[in-house]
Amino acid sequence: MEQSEAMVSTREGQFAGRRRLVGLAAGVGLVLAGCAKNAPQDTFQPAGSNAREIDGLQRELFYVSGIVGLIVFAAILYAIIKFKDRGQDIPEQSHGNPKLEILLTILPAIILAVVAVPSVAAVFKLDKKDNDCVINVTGQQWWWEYDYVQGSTCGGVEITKSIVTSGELVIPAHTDVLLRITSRDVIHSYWIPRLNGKRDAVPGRLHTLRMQADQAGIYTGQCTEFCGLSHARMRQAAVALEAADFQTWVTNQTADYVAPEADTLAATGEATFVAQCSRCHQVNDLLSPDGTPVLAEPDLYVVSGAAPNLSKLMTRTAFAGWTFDLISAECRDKLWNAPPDEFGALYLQGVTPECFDEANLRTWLRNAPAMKPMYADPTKLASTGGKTRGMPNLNLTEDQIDELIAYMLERK
Amino acid sequence: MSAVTDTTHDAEHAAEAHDGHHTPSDRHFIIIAGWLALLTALETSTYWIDLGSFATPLLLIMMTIKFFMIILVFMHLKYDSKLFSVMFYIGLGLAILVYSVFLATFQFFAR
Amino acid sequence: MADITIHEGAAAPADHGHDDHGHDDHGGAHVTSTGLSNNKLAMWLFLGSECLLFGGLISTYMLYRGRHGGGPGPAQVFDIPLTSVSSFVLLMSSLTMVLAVNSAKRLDDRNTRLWLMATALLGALFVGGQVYEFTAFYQEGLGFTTSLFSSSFFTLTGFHGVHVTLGVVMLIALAAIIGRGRISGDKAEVVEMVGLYWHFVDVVWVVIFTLVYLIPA
Amino acid sequence: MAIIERPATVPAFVGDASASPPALVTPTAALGAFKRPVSTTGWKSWVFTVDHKKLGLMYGAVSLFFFLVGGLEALLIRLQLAAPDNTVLSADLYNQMFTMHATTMVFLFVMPMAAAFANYFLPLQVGARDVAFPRINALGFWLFLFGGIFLNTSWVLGGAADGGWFMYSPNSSPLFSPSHGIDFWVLGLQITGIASLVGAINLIVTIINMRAPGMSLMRMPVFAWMQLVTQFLLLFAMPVITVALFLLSFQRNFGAAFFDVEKGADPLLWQHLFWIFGHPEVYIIILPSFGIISEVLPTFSRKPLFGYKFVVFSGAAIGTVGWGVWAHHMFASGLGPVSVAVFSAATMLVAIPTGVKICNWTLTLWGGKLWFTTAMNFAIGVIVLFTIGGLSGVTHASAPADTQQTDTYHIVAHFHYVIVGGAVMGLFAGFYYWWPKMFGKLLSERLGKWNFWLMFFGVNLTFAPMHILGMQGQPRRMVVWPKKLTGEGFFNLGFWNQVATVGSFTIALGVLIFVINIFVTAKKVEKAPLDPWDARTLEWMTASPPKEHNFDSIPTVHALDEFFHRKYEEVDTEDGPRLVRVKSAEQILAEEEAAGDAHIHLPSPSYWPIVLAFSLPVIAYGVIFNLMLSVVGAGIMILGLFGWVLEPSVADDSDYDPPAEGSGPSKELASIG
Ligand code: HEA
Ligand code: HEA
Ligand code: HEC
Ligand code: CUA
Ligand SMILES: [Cu+2]
Repeated sequence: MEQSEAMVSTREGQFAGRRRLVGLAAGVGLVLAGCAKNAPQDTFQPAGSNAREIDGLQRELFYVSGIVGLIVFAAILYAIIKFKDRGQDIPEQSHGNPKLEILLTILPAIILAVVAVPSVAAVFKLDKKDNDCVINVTGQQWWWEYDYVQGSTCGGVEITKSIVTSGELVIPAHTDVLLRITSRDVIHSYWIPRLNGKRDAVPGRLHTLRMQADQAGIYTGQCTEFCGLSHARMRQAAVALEAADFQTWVTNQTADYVAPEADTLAATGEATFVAQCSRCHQVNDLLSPDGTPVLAEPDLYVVSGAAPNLSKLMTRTAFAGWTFDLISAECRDKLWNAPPDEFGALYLQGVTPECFDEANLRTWLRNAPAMKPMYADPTKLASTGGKTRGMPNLNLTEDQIDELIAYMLERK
Repeated sequence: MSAVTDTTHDAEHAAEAHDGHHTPSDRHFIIIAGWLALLTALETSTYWIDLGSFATPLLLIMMTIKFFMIILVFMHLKYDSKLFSVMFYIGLGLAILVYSVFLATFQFFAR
Repeated sequence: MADITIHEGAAAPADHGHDDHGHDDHGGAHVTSTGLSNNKLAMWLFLGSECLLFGGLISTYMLYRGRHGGGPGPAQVFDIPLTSVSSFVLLMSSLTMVLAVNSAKRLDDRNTRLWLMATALLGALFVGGQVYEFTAFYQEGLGFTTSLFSSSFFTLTGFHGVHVTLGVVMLIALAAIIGRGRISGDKAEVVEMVGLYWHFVDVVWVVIFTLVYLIPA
Repeated sequence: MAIIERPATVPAFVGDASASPPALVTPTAALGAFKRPVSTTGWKSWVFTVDHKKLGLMYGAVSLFFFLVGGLEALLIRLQLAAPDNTVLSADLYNQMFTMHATTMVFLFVMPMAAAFANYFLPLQVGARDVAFPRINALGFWLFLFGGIFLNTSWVLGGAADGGWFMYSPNSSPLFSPSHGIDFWVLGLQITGIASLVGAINLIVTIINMRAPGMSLMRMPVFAWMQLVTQFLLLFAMPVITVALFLLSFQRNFGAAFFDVEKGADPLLWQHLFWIFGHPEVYIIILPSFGIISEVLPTFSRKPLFGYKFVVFSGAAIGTVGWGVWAHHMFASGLGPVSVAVFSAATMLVAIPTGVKICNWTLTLWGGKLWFTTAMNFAIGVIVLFTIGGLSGVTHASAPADTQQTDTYHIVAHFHYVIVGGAVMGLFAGFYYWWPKMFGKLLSERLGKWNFWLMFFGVNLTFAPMHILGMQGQPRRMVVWPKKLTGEGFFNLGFWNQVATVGSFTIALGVLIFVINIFVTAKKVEKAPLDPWDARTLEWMTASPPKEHNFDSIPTVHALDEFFHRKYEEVDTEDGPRLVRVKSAEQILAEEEAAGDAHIHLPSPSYWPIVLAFSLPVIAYGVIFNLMLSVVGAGIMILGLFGWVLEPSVADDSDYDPPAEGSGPSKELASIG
C-alpha cells in the first residue's frame, strides 16, 4: 500500500529515477490487485458478504492513509529541495505557530473520526450470531476438526446426524454459517481470507465467526496464531457447494459404513487398520472381528486428545492439517479453477483413482513425523506421559502400507 | 508534572515544605492509629453482621479511608512536596485505571 | 533498593558556579534542582511502580478467586478472625514506624532503635501469622498447585509476605547500623525511607485484607 | 576518582569554597568491608566504574553487539523464507530464531541502546556531573549484560525459547514447550527487567533533580523530555511484565495453575498482561529516537524545533494514551464486540499526538538552512519511514480490518517500518550526531552516506513487500510458505519474498559499513572540532570527549538551546535583524574553564554493582537446573547487598597513593582495590 507512495515521494539523490519507477509499478500493481491470478488467500478478493464488508472498510483506510502519506511526503520533499543550504542566512529562530499547531492537531482528529465511525459500526455488524447453521470448529496441534451440529439446518439441509470431519469445511453457498470455535490445546486462529477475518480458537473459550460464500468453490486458509512446531503446516479450506450438492455431500457423509469386499487387499487393510490405527482414528460403524464396535480412544495416546476421523478421508482433497495433497497437482488445479457451476460435481467425485496421489499418503504412513514435524520422538515423551503430539512413526511394513492405502481409498 | 515547570520557583516551594517539616506530633499519629484500629474493627465486624448488598461498598469505602489515612499522614504525603504526590498518584491512578479496564473486559464487556 | 540506606548522590551539582543570574542558591542542604531529596523522590517513584506490580497480582487473584474447581475455595479456608488480628498487628506496626521516624528526626537514637525494633517485631509477628495461615491451608488440602484460586492467592499474599520480610530485615539492619553509628548520611532520612517502604507494604495489606478476605467471592 | 581538587590558581568568580555543601558523607575506610576501587586506567576502571559516560559507552558497545546477533538471526530467517518449502532452518530452529530475533532486538538492542544514549547524554544535557545514583546505574548495566548473556546461553543449553516474543499461553506451558528455552527467556527478561526498572528510577530522578541552575523543565532539550516520558513508561510497564513473567515461571518451575486450562484458566490473562506491558513498550522503543531526531533536525536546519511545547506535550500524550490501547493486539482473540470497539477507537487517538510530531518536524525543516549530514539524512529517513509504519498502524487500528491483517506479514511490515525505519534509524542518527562528542572524532561522512542509503533503500526493499505478502495471505511465524499457494502475476508471494530477502542483505551491508566506519574512524588521527555541527544544547558546551566531571563549571541556563544563544546574537542591519556569530565554542569553553568550580565531588567506583548483578543469573541457572545453585546465588546476593549498603559513598583518601611531592592532587591508584 503506502510503500509505493513512500517510494515515489522520498526520492532524493542518485536513486530517484529508479525508485520512481518501482513506485509507479507498485501503484499500478495496486490498481490491478483485483486481477492477481491464482492468489487463493488474497484478502483483496473477498468472496462473501463478511469479507466484503471488511474489504470496503479496509480500502477506505488504505486510501485515507495513502493520501495522508502523500501529503506528508510531498511536504518533506518540497522542504528538502527548497530549503537546502545554499548559503542563505541563518533563519529566524522562531519557535512555532500555535494556531497552525492546533489546526494540525484537529485535522487528523477529523480524519480519524471519519474512519473510526464505520470501523466501530462494522465491529457490531460482523458480530451477528443469528444463524440456523452451526458448525463446531476445534483446533488442535496441528489440524482442524469440524463437527456439524446435529439438528441445525444448513442451506435448507437438515443435519440429522452429527458429521465429524477435518481440514475441509464444507458449507452451503449463499448461506450464513456460524462457526463456534474453540481449541483442545493451545491457541490457534481460524482464517479463510476470502470469506472473513480471523478468530482465535482459545482453549476454554468459545468464539463465533460467520462465514458466507457467494459462489461454489474452494477457499483456502491457514492457522494464524502461532501454535508450536508445525504451525506452518496447519492449514484449512472452506468448500462452498450449491444447496443440492451440499445435500449430496451430507447424505454421503452420514451414509452407512461399507466394509471392503472379503479377500481383497482392502479387507486385509481393514484388519491392519483395526490393529494399528483404530486406537486413535475413528471410522464410523467399523466393527471388530468379534462384532463389537471399534471405538477410538485418541485421548490415551495423543496430547490434544483427538485424531482425525477417517470415515470419509477420500472425500477430502488434502490431509494432515490440509497440508499434503491427496490428489495430483493437475487434478488440484482443475478443481481449484473450476467454474462455480461445475465445481460441485467435480468436488463430489472425491479422490478418484485417476487423481489419487499415492506418494504423499504413503510417505505419511511410513513415517508421519518425518513429513510434518511433530513432537513424536518416542524417547522424549516424559513430560506428556508417553502421549504424542500428532501421529507417531508406527514402523509399518510396506505391505501393511499397501493394504492400508487400499482400505483408505474406499473411505469415501 | 505541571508542578515543576520552573526550577527556581520549585526549589523555593519545596524548600519551604521541607524546611517547615510540618511533621505531625506523636500524639497526632497515635490518634490516627486509633481511627485506623476502629475502622479495622468495623471492617471485621461485617464478617459477623450480614449487611447484604451494602457490605461491599461499605468495605470499599472503609478501605479507601484507611488507605489514604496511611498515605497522607503516616507517609507525610499531605505535608511533603506535591511532587511526591504526583509521582505516586500517577502510578496508583494508572494501576487502578488499567486493571479495572482489564478486569472489565473479562466480566462486563465479554460476551 | 538497599541504596536508600546510604546517601548516594555525591554527584549532585553541588558546587556553585558563577551565579550571575540571581539563581537563588540554597546552600548546603538543598543541592538538587527541586530542593527535594534524591532518595525520597526515588522511593516514591519506586512505590508508584509497585502499585502496578501489586495491581497485577490483585487483578489476577480477582479474576481467579472463584475458580477453585472442586478444591477448597475462599469461603472454606479463610479464617477471618485470625487474619483480622494479623491485619491489626501490621497496622499498628505502622504506628511504631512513624514513632521511629519522629524519634529519628529528634535525633533520639535510643528511641529510634526501640521503635524500629518494635516495628520489626510486629512485622515478624505478621509474617508468623501468615506462615501459620499457609500451613493451615495446606493441611486443609489447599496447596500452591491445587487450583487457580490457590495459586493466585498464595502468589499474591506470598509476594506481600516477601515484601514484609524484606522490610523486617531492613528494619533490623537499620537498628543495628544506627546502634553502631555506621550511617554516614542523613540518619533521619534513612529511617524515613525505610518507613515509606514499610507503610506502603501496610497499605497494600489494607487493600488485600478487604478485597481478598472480607469481600465475599 | 573521587575528588577533584583544582589548582588554586583558578580565578575567583567561584563561590566561596567553604560554603560548598559539607561532603555529603564523611567516609572512613573502616565503614566498608573493602576500600573502594579507585583505578582510573585499565580494565578495573571499566568494570568497577560508576561514571555515566563509561557506562553509557559500555551499554552502547554491548547493545551494538546484540544488534549484530539479532540481525544475523534476521538474515537466517530471511534466507529460510527466500524460497518456497525451503530447508535452511528446521521448524524447531526457525521458531527459536524468530523468538530470539525479536527478544534480542527489542530487549537487548533497542532498549539498552536508548539507555546508552540516556546514560551518556542526559547528565550532559541537563548540566549535571553524573546521574543521581551512580552505583545503581552500574548495577543496571551489569544486569543487562548478564541477562543478555544468560538468555543467549540457552542456545547451547538445550535450545532457545520457541514461543514467539509474546509467548502466548498455554503454548508456553511446560506441557507444550518442554525444553528449557522458555525458562531462560522468562528469567532472562526478569533480570534485564530489573535493569530497566532501576534505570528508570535513576534517570527520572536525574532529570527532575539534577538540572543545572536555570534549566527549567521547559528549557530542557527534547531528547531529555522524551527520555523522561520513556522512563516513566518503563517505570510503570516493567512491573506488569514482571507479574506476567512471575506467573509463568511459577507455572513452569513450581507447578502453579495460572495458565492451566484444564483447571479453568483463561489464556487471555497472559495476553492482557503481556500487552498492557507490550504496547507501552513500543513507545519505549520509539520515543528515545523521537528525542534524538528532535535534536538533530533543529541543529541541521539551523533553527529551533518548531512548536517545542507541542512536541513535548504530544510526547507526554503518547505516553499517556499508550496505556489505553493494549487490546488492539487482541482484536481476533475474542474479547467481545464492546471491548473491541472501545480499543479500536482509542487506538486511533494515538495517531493524533504522533501526527503532531511528524508535522512539527516537517515544519522544522520548513524555512531552514538544511545541512544534509549523515545524521540529518537518518533523521529525515525516520520521518518518512516512521510515517509509513504509523499509517499502516492506523489501518490495523480499525478492528474489522485488523482481523484480516493480524498475524500476517502486513503486521510484520508495520512494526519493522516503525521500529527499523523509526527507532533504529533514529539511533543511527544519534551515532553520527554524537560520535564526535563521545570519541572526539568524526565518523566518516562518505561511508556514512553509503551506510544511510543502503539502510534506507534496504528497509524499503525488505519491508515494503511485506505489506503485499500480508494482504496476499502470508501469515507470520511460518517456517515455510508452500509453492502451491504462491499465486501468479504481480503479487505472487515468491517474488516478493525474494525481494525482501535481498533487501535484508542490503540492510546488512549498510550495517556492515557502519561497523567498518567505526574502525576506520578509530584509526583516524584527526580530531573533530569542538562543535562540528554548530549545535544547540549543553552537551556541546564541554570538551569532546567530556572530562570526567563533565563541566568545569556547571553552566547556568537562560534559554532553550542555551549553547546556541551563547554563540549567536541578533544584530540589527539595514535589512532587518540578522543572527551573527559572536563567540566560538572554544571561547565559551575557555570562559567556563576559567570560571571552573574549585571542589568537585564525583562518585567513587564500586565493586558491588557487578557482584550484585552477577548473583541473579546464578540464581536463575539454579532455578532451571539445580536449586542448590540458587542458594549459592542468594548468598552472593546477600553479600553484595551488605557490601553495597555498608560502602562509603566516596573513596577514602587513603585509598589513593599519597601525592608525589609537589605534584598536586594525585590520581594514582593505590595498590589495593
Ligand atoms: C516502535 C514501535 C511501534 C510504534 C511507534 C507503533 C505505533 C502504532 N501502532 Fe504498532 N506495533 C508495533 C510497534 C509499534 N507500533 C509492534 C512491534 C507490533 C506487533 C507486535 C507483535 O504482534 O509482535 C505492533 C502491532 C500493532 C497493532 C496490532 C496488529 C495486530 O497484531 O493485529 C496495531 C493495531 O492497532 C498497531 C497500531 C499502531 C498505531 C495506531 C500506532 C500509532 O502510534 C502510529 C501513529 C503514527 C501515524 C499515524 C503516522 C503519522 C501521523 C500523521 C502524519 C498524522 C495524520 C494521520 C492520520 C490522520 C491517520 N500496532
Ligand atoms: C527492535 C526490533 C526489531 C528489529 C531491529 C528487527 C530487524 C529486522 N527484522 Fe524483525 N522482528 C521483530 C523485531 C525487530 N526486527 C519482532 C518483534 C518480530 C516478531 C517476532 C515474533 O513473531 O515473535 C520480528 C520478526 C521478523 C520477521 C518475521 C518472522 C516470522 O514471523 O516468521 C522477519 C522476516 O523477515 C524479520 C526480519 C527482520 C529484518 C530483515 C531486520 C533487519 O532490519 C535487521 C538488520 C540488521 C542486520 C542485518 C545486522 C547486521 C548484521 C551483519 C552486518 C552481519 C555481521 C554479523 C556479525 C559480525 C556477527 N523480523
Ligand atoms: C497415536 C495416535 C495415532 C495412530 C496410532 C495413528 N494416527 Fe493417524 N493421525 C494421528 C493424528 C494426531 C493425526 C493428525 C496429525 C496432524 O494433522 O497434525 C493423524 C492424521 C492422520 C491422517 C490425516 C487425516 C486428515 O484428515 O488430515 C491419516 C490419513 C492418518 N492419520 C492415517 C493413519 C493410519 C492409516 C494409521 C494406522 C496405520 C494411523 N493414522 C495411526 C494420530 C494417530
Ligand atoms: Cu494452529 Cu497455528
Ligand atoms: Cu500496540
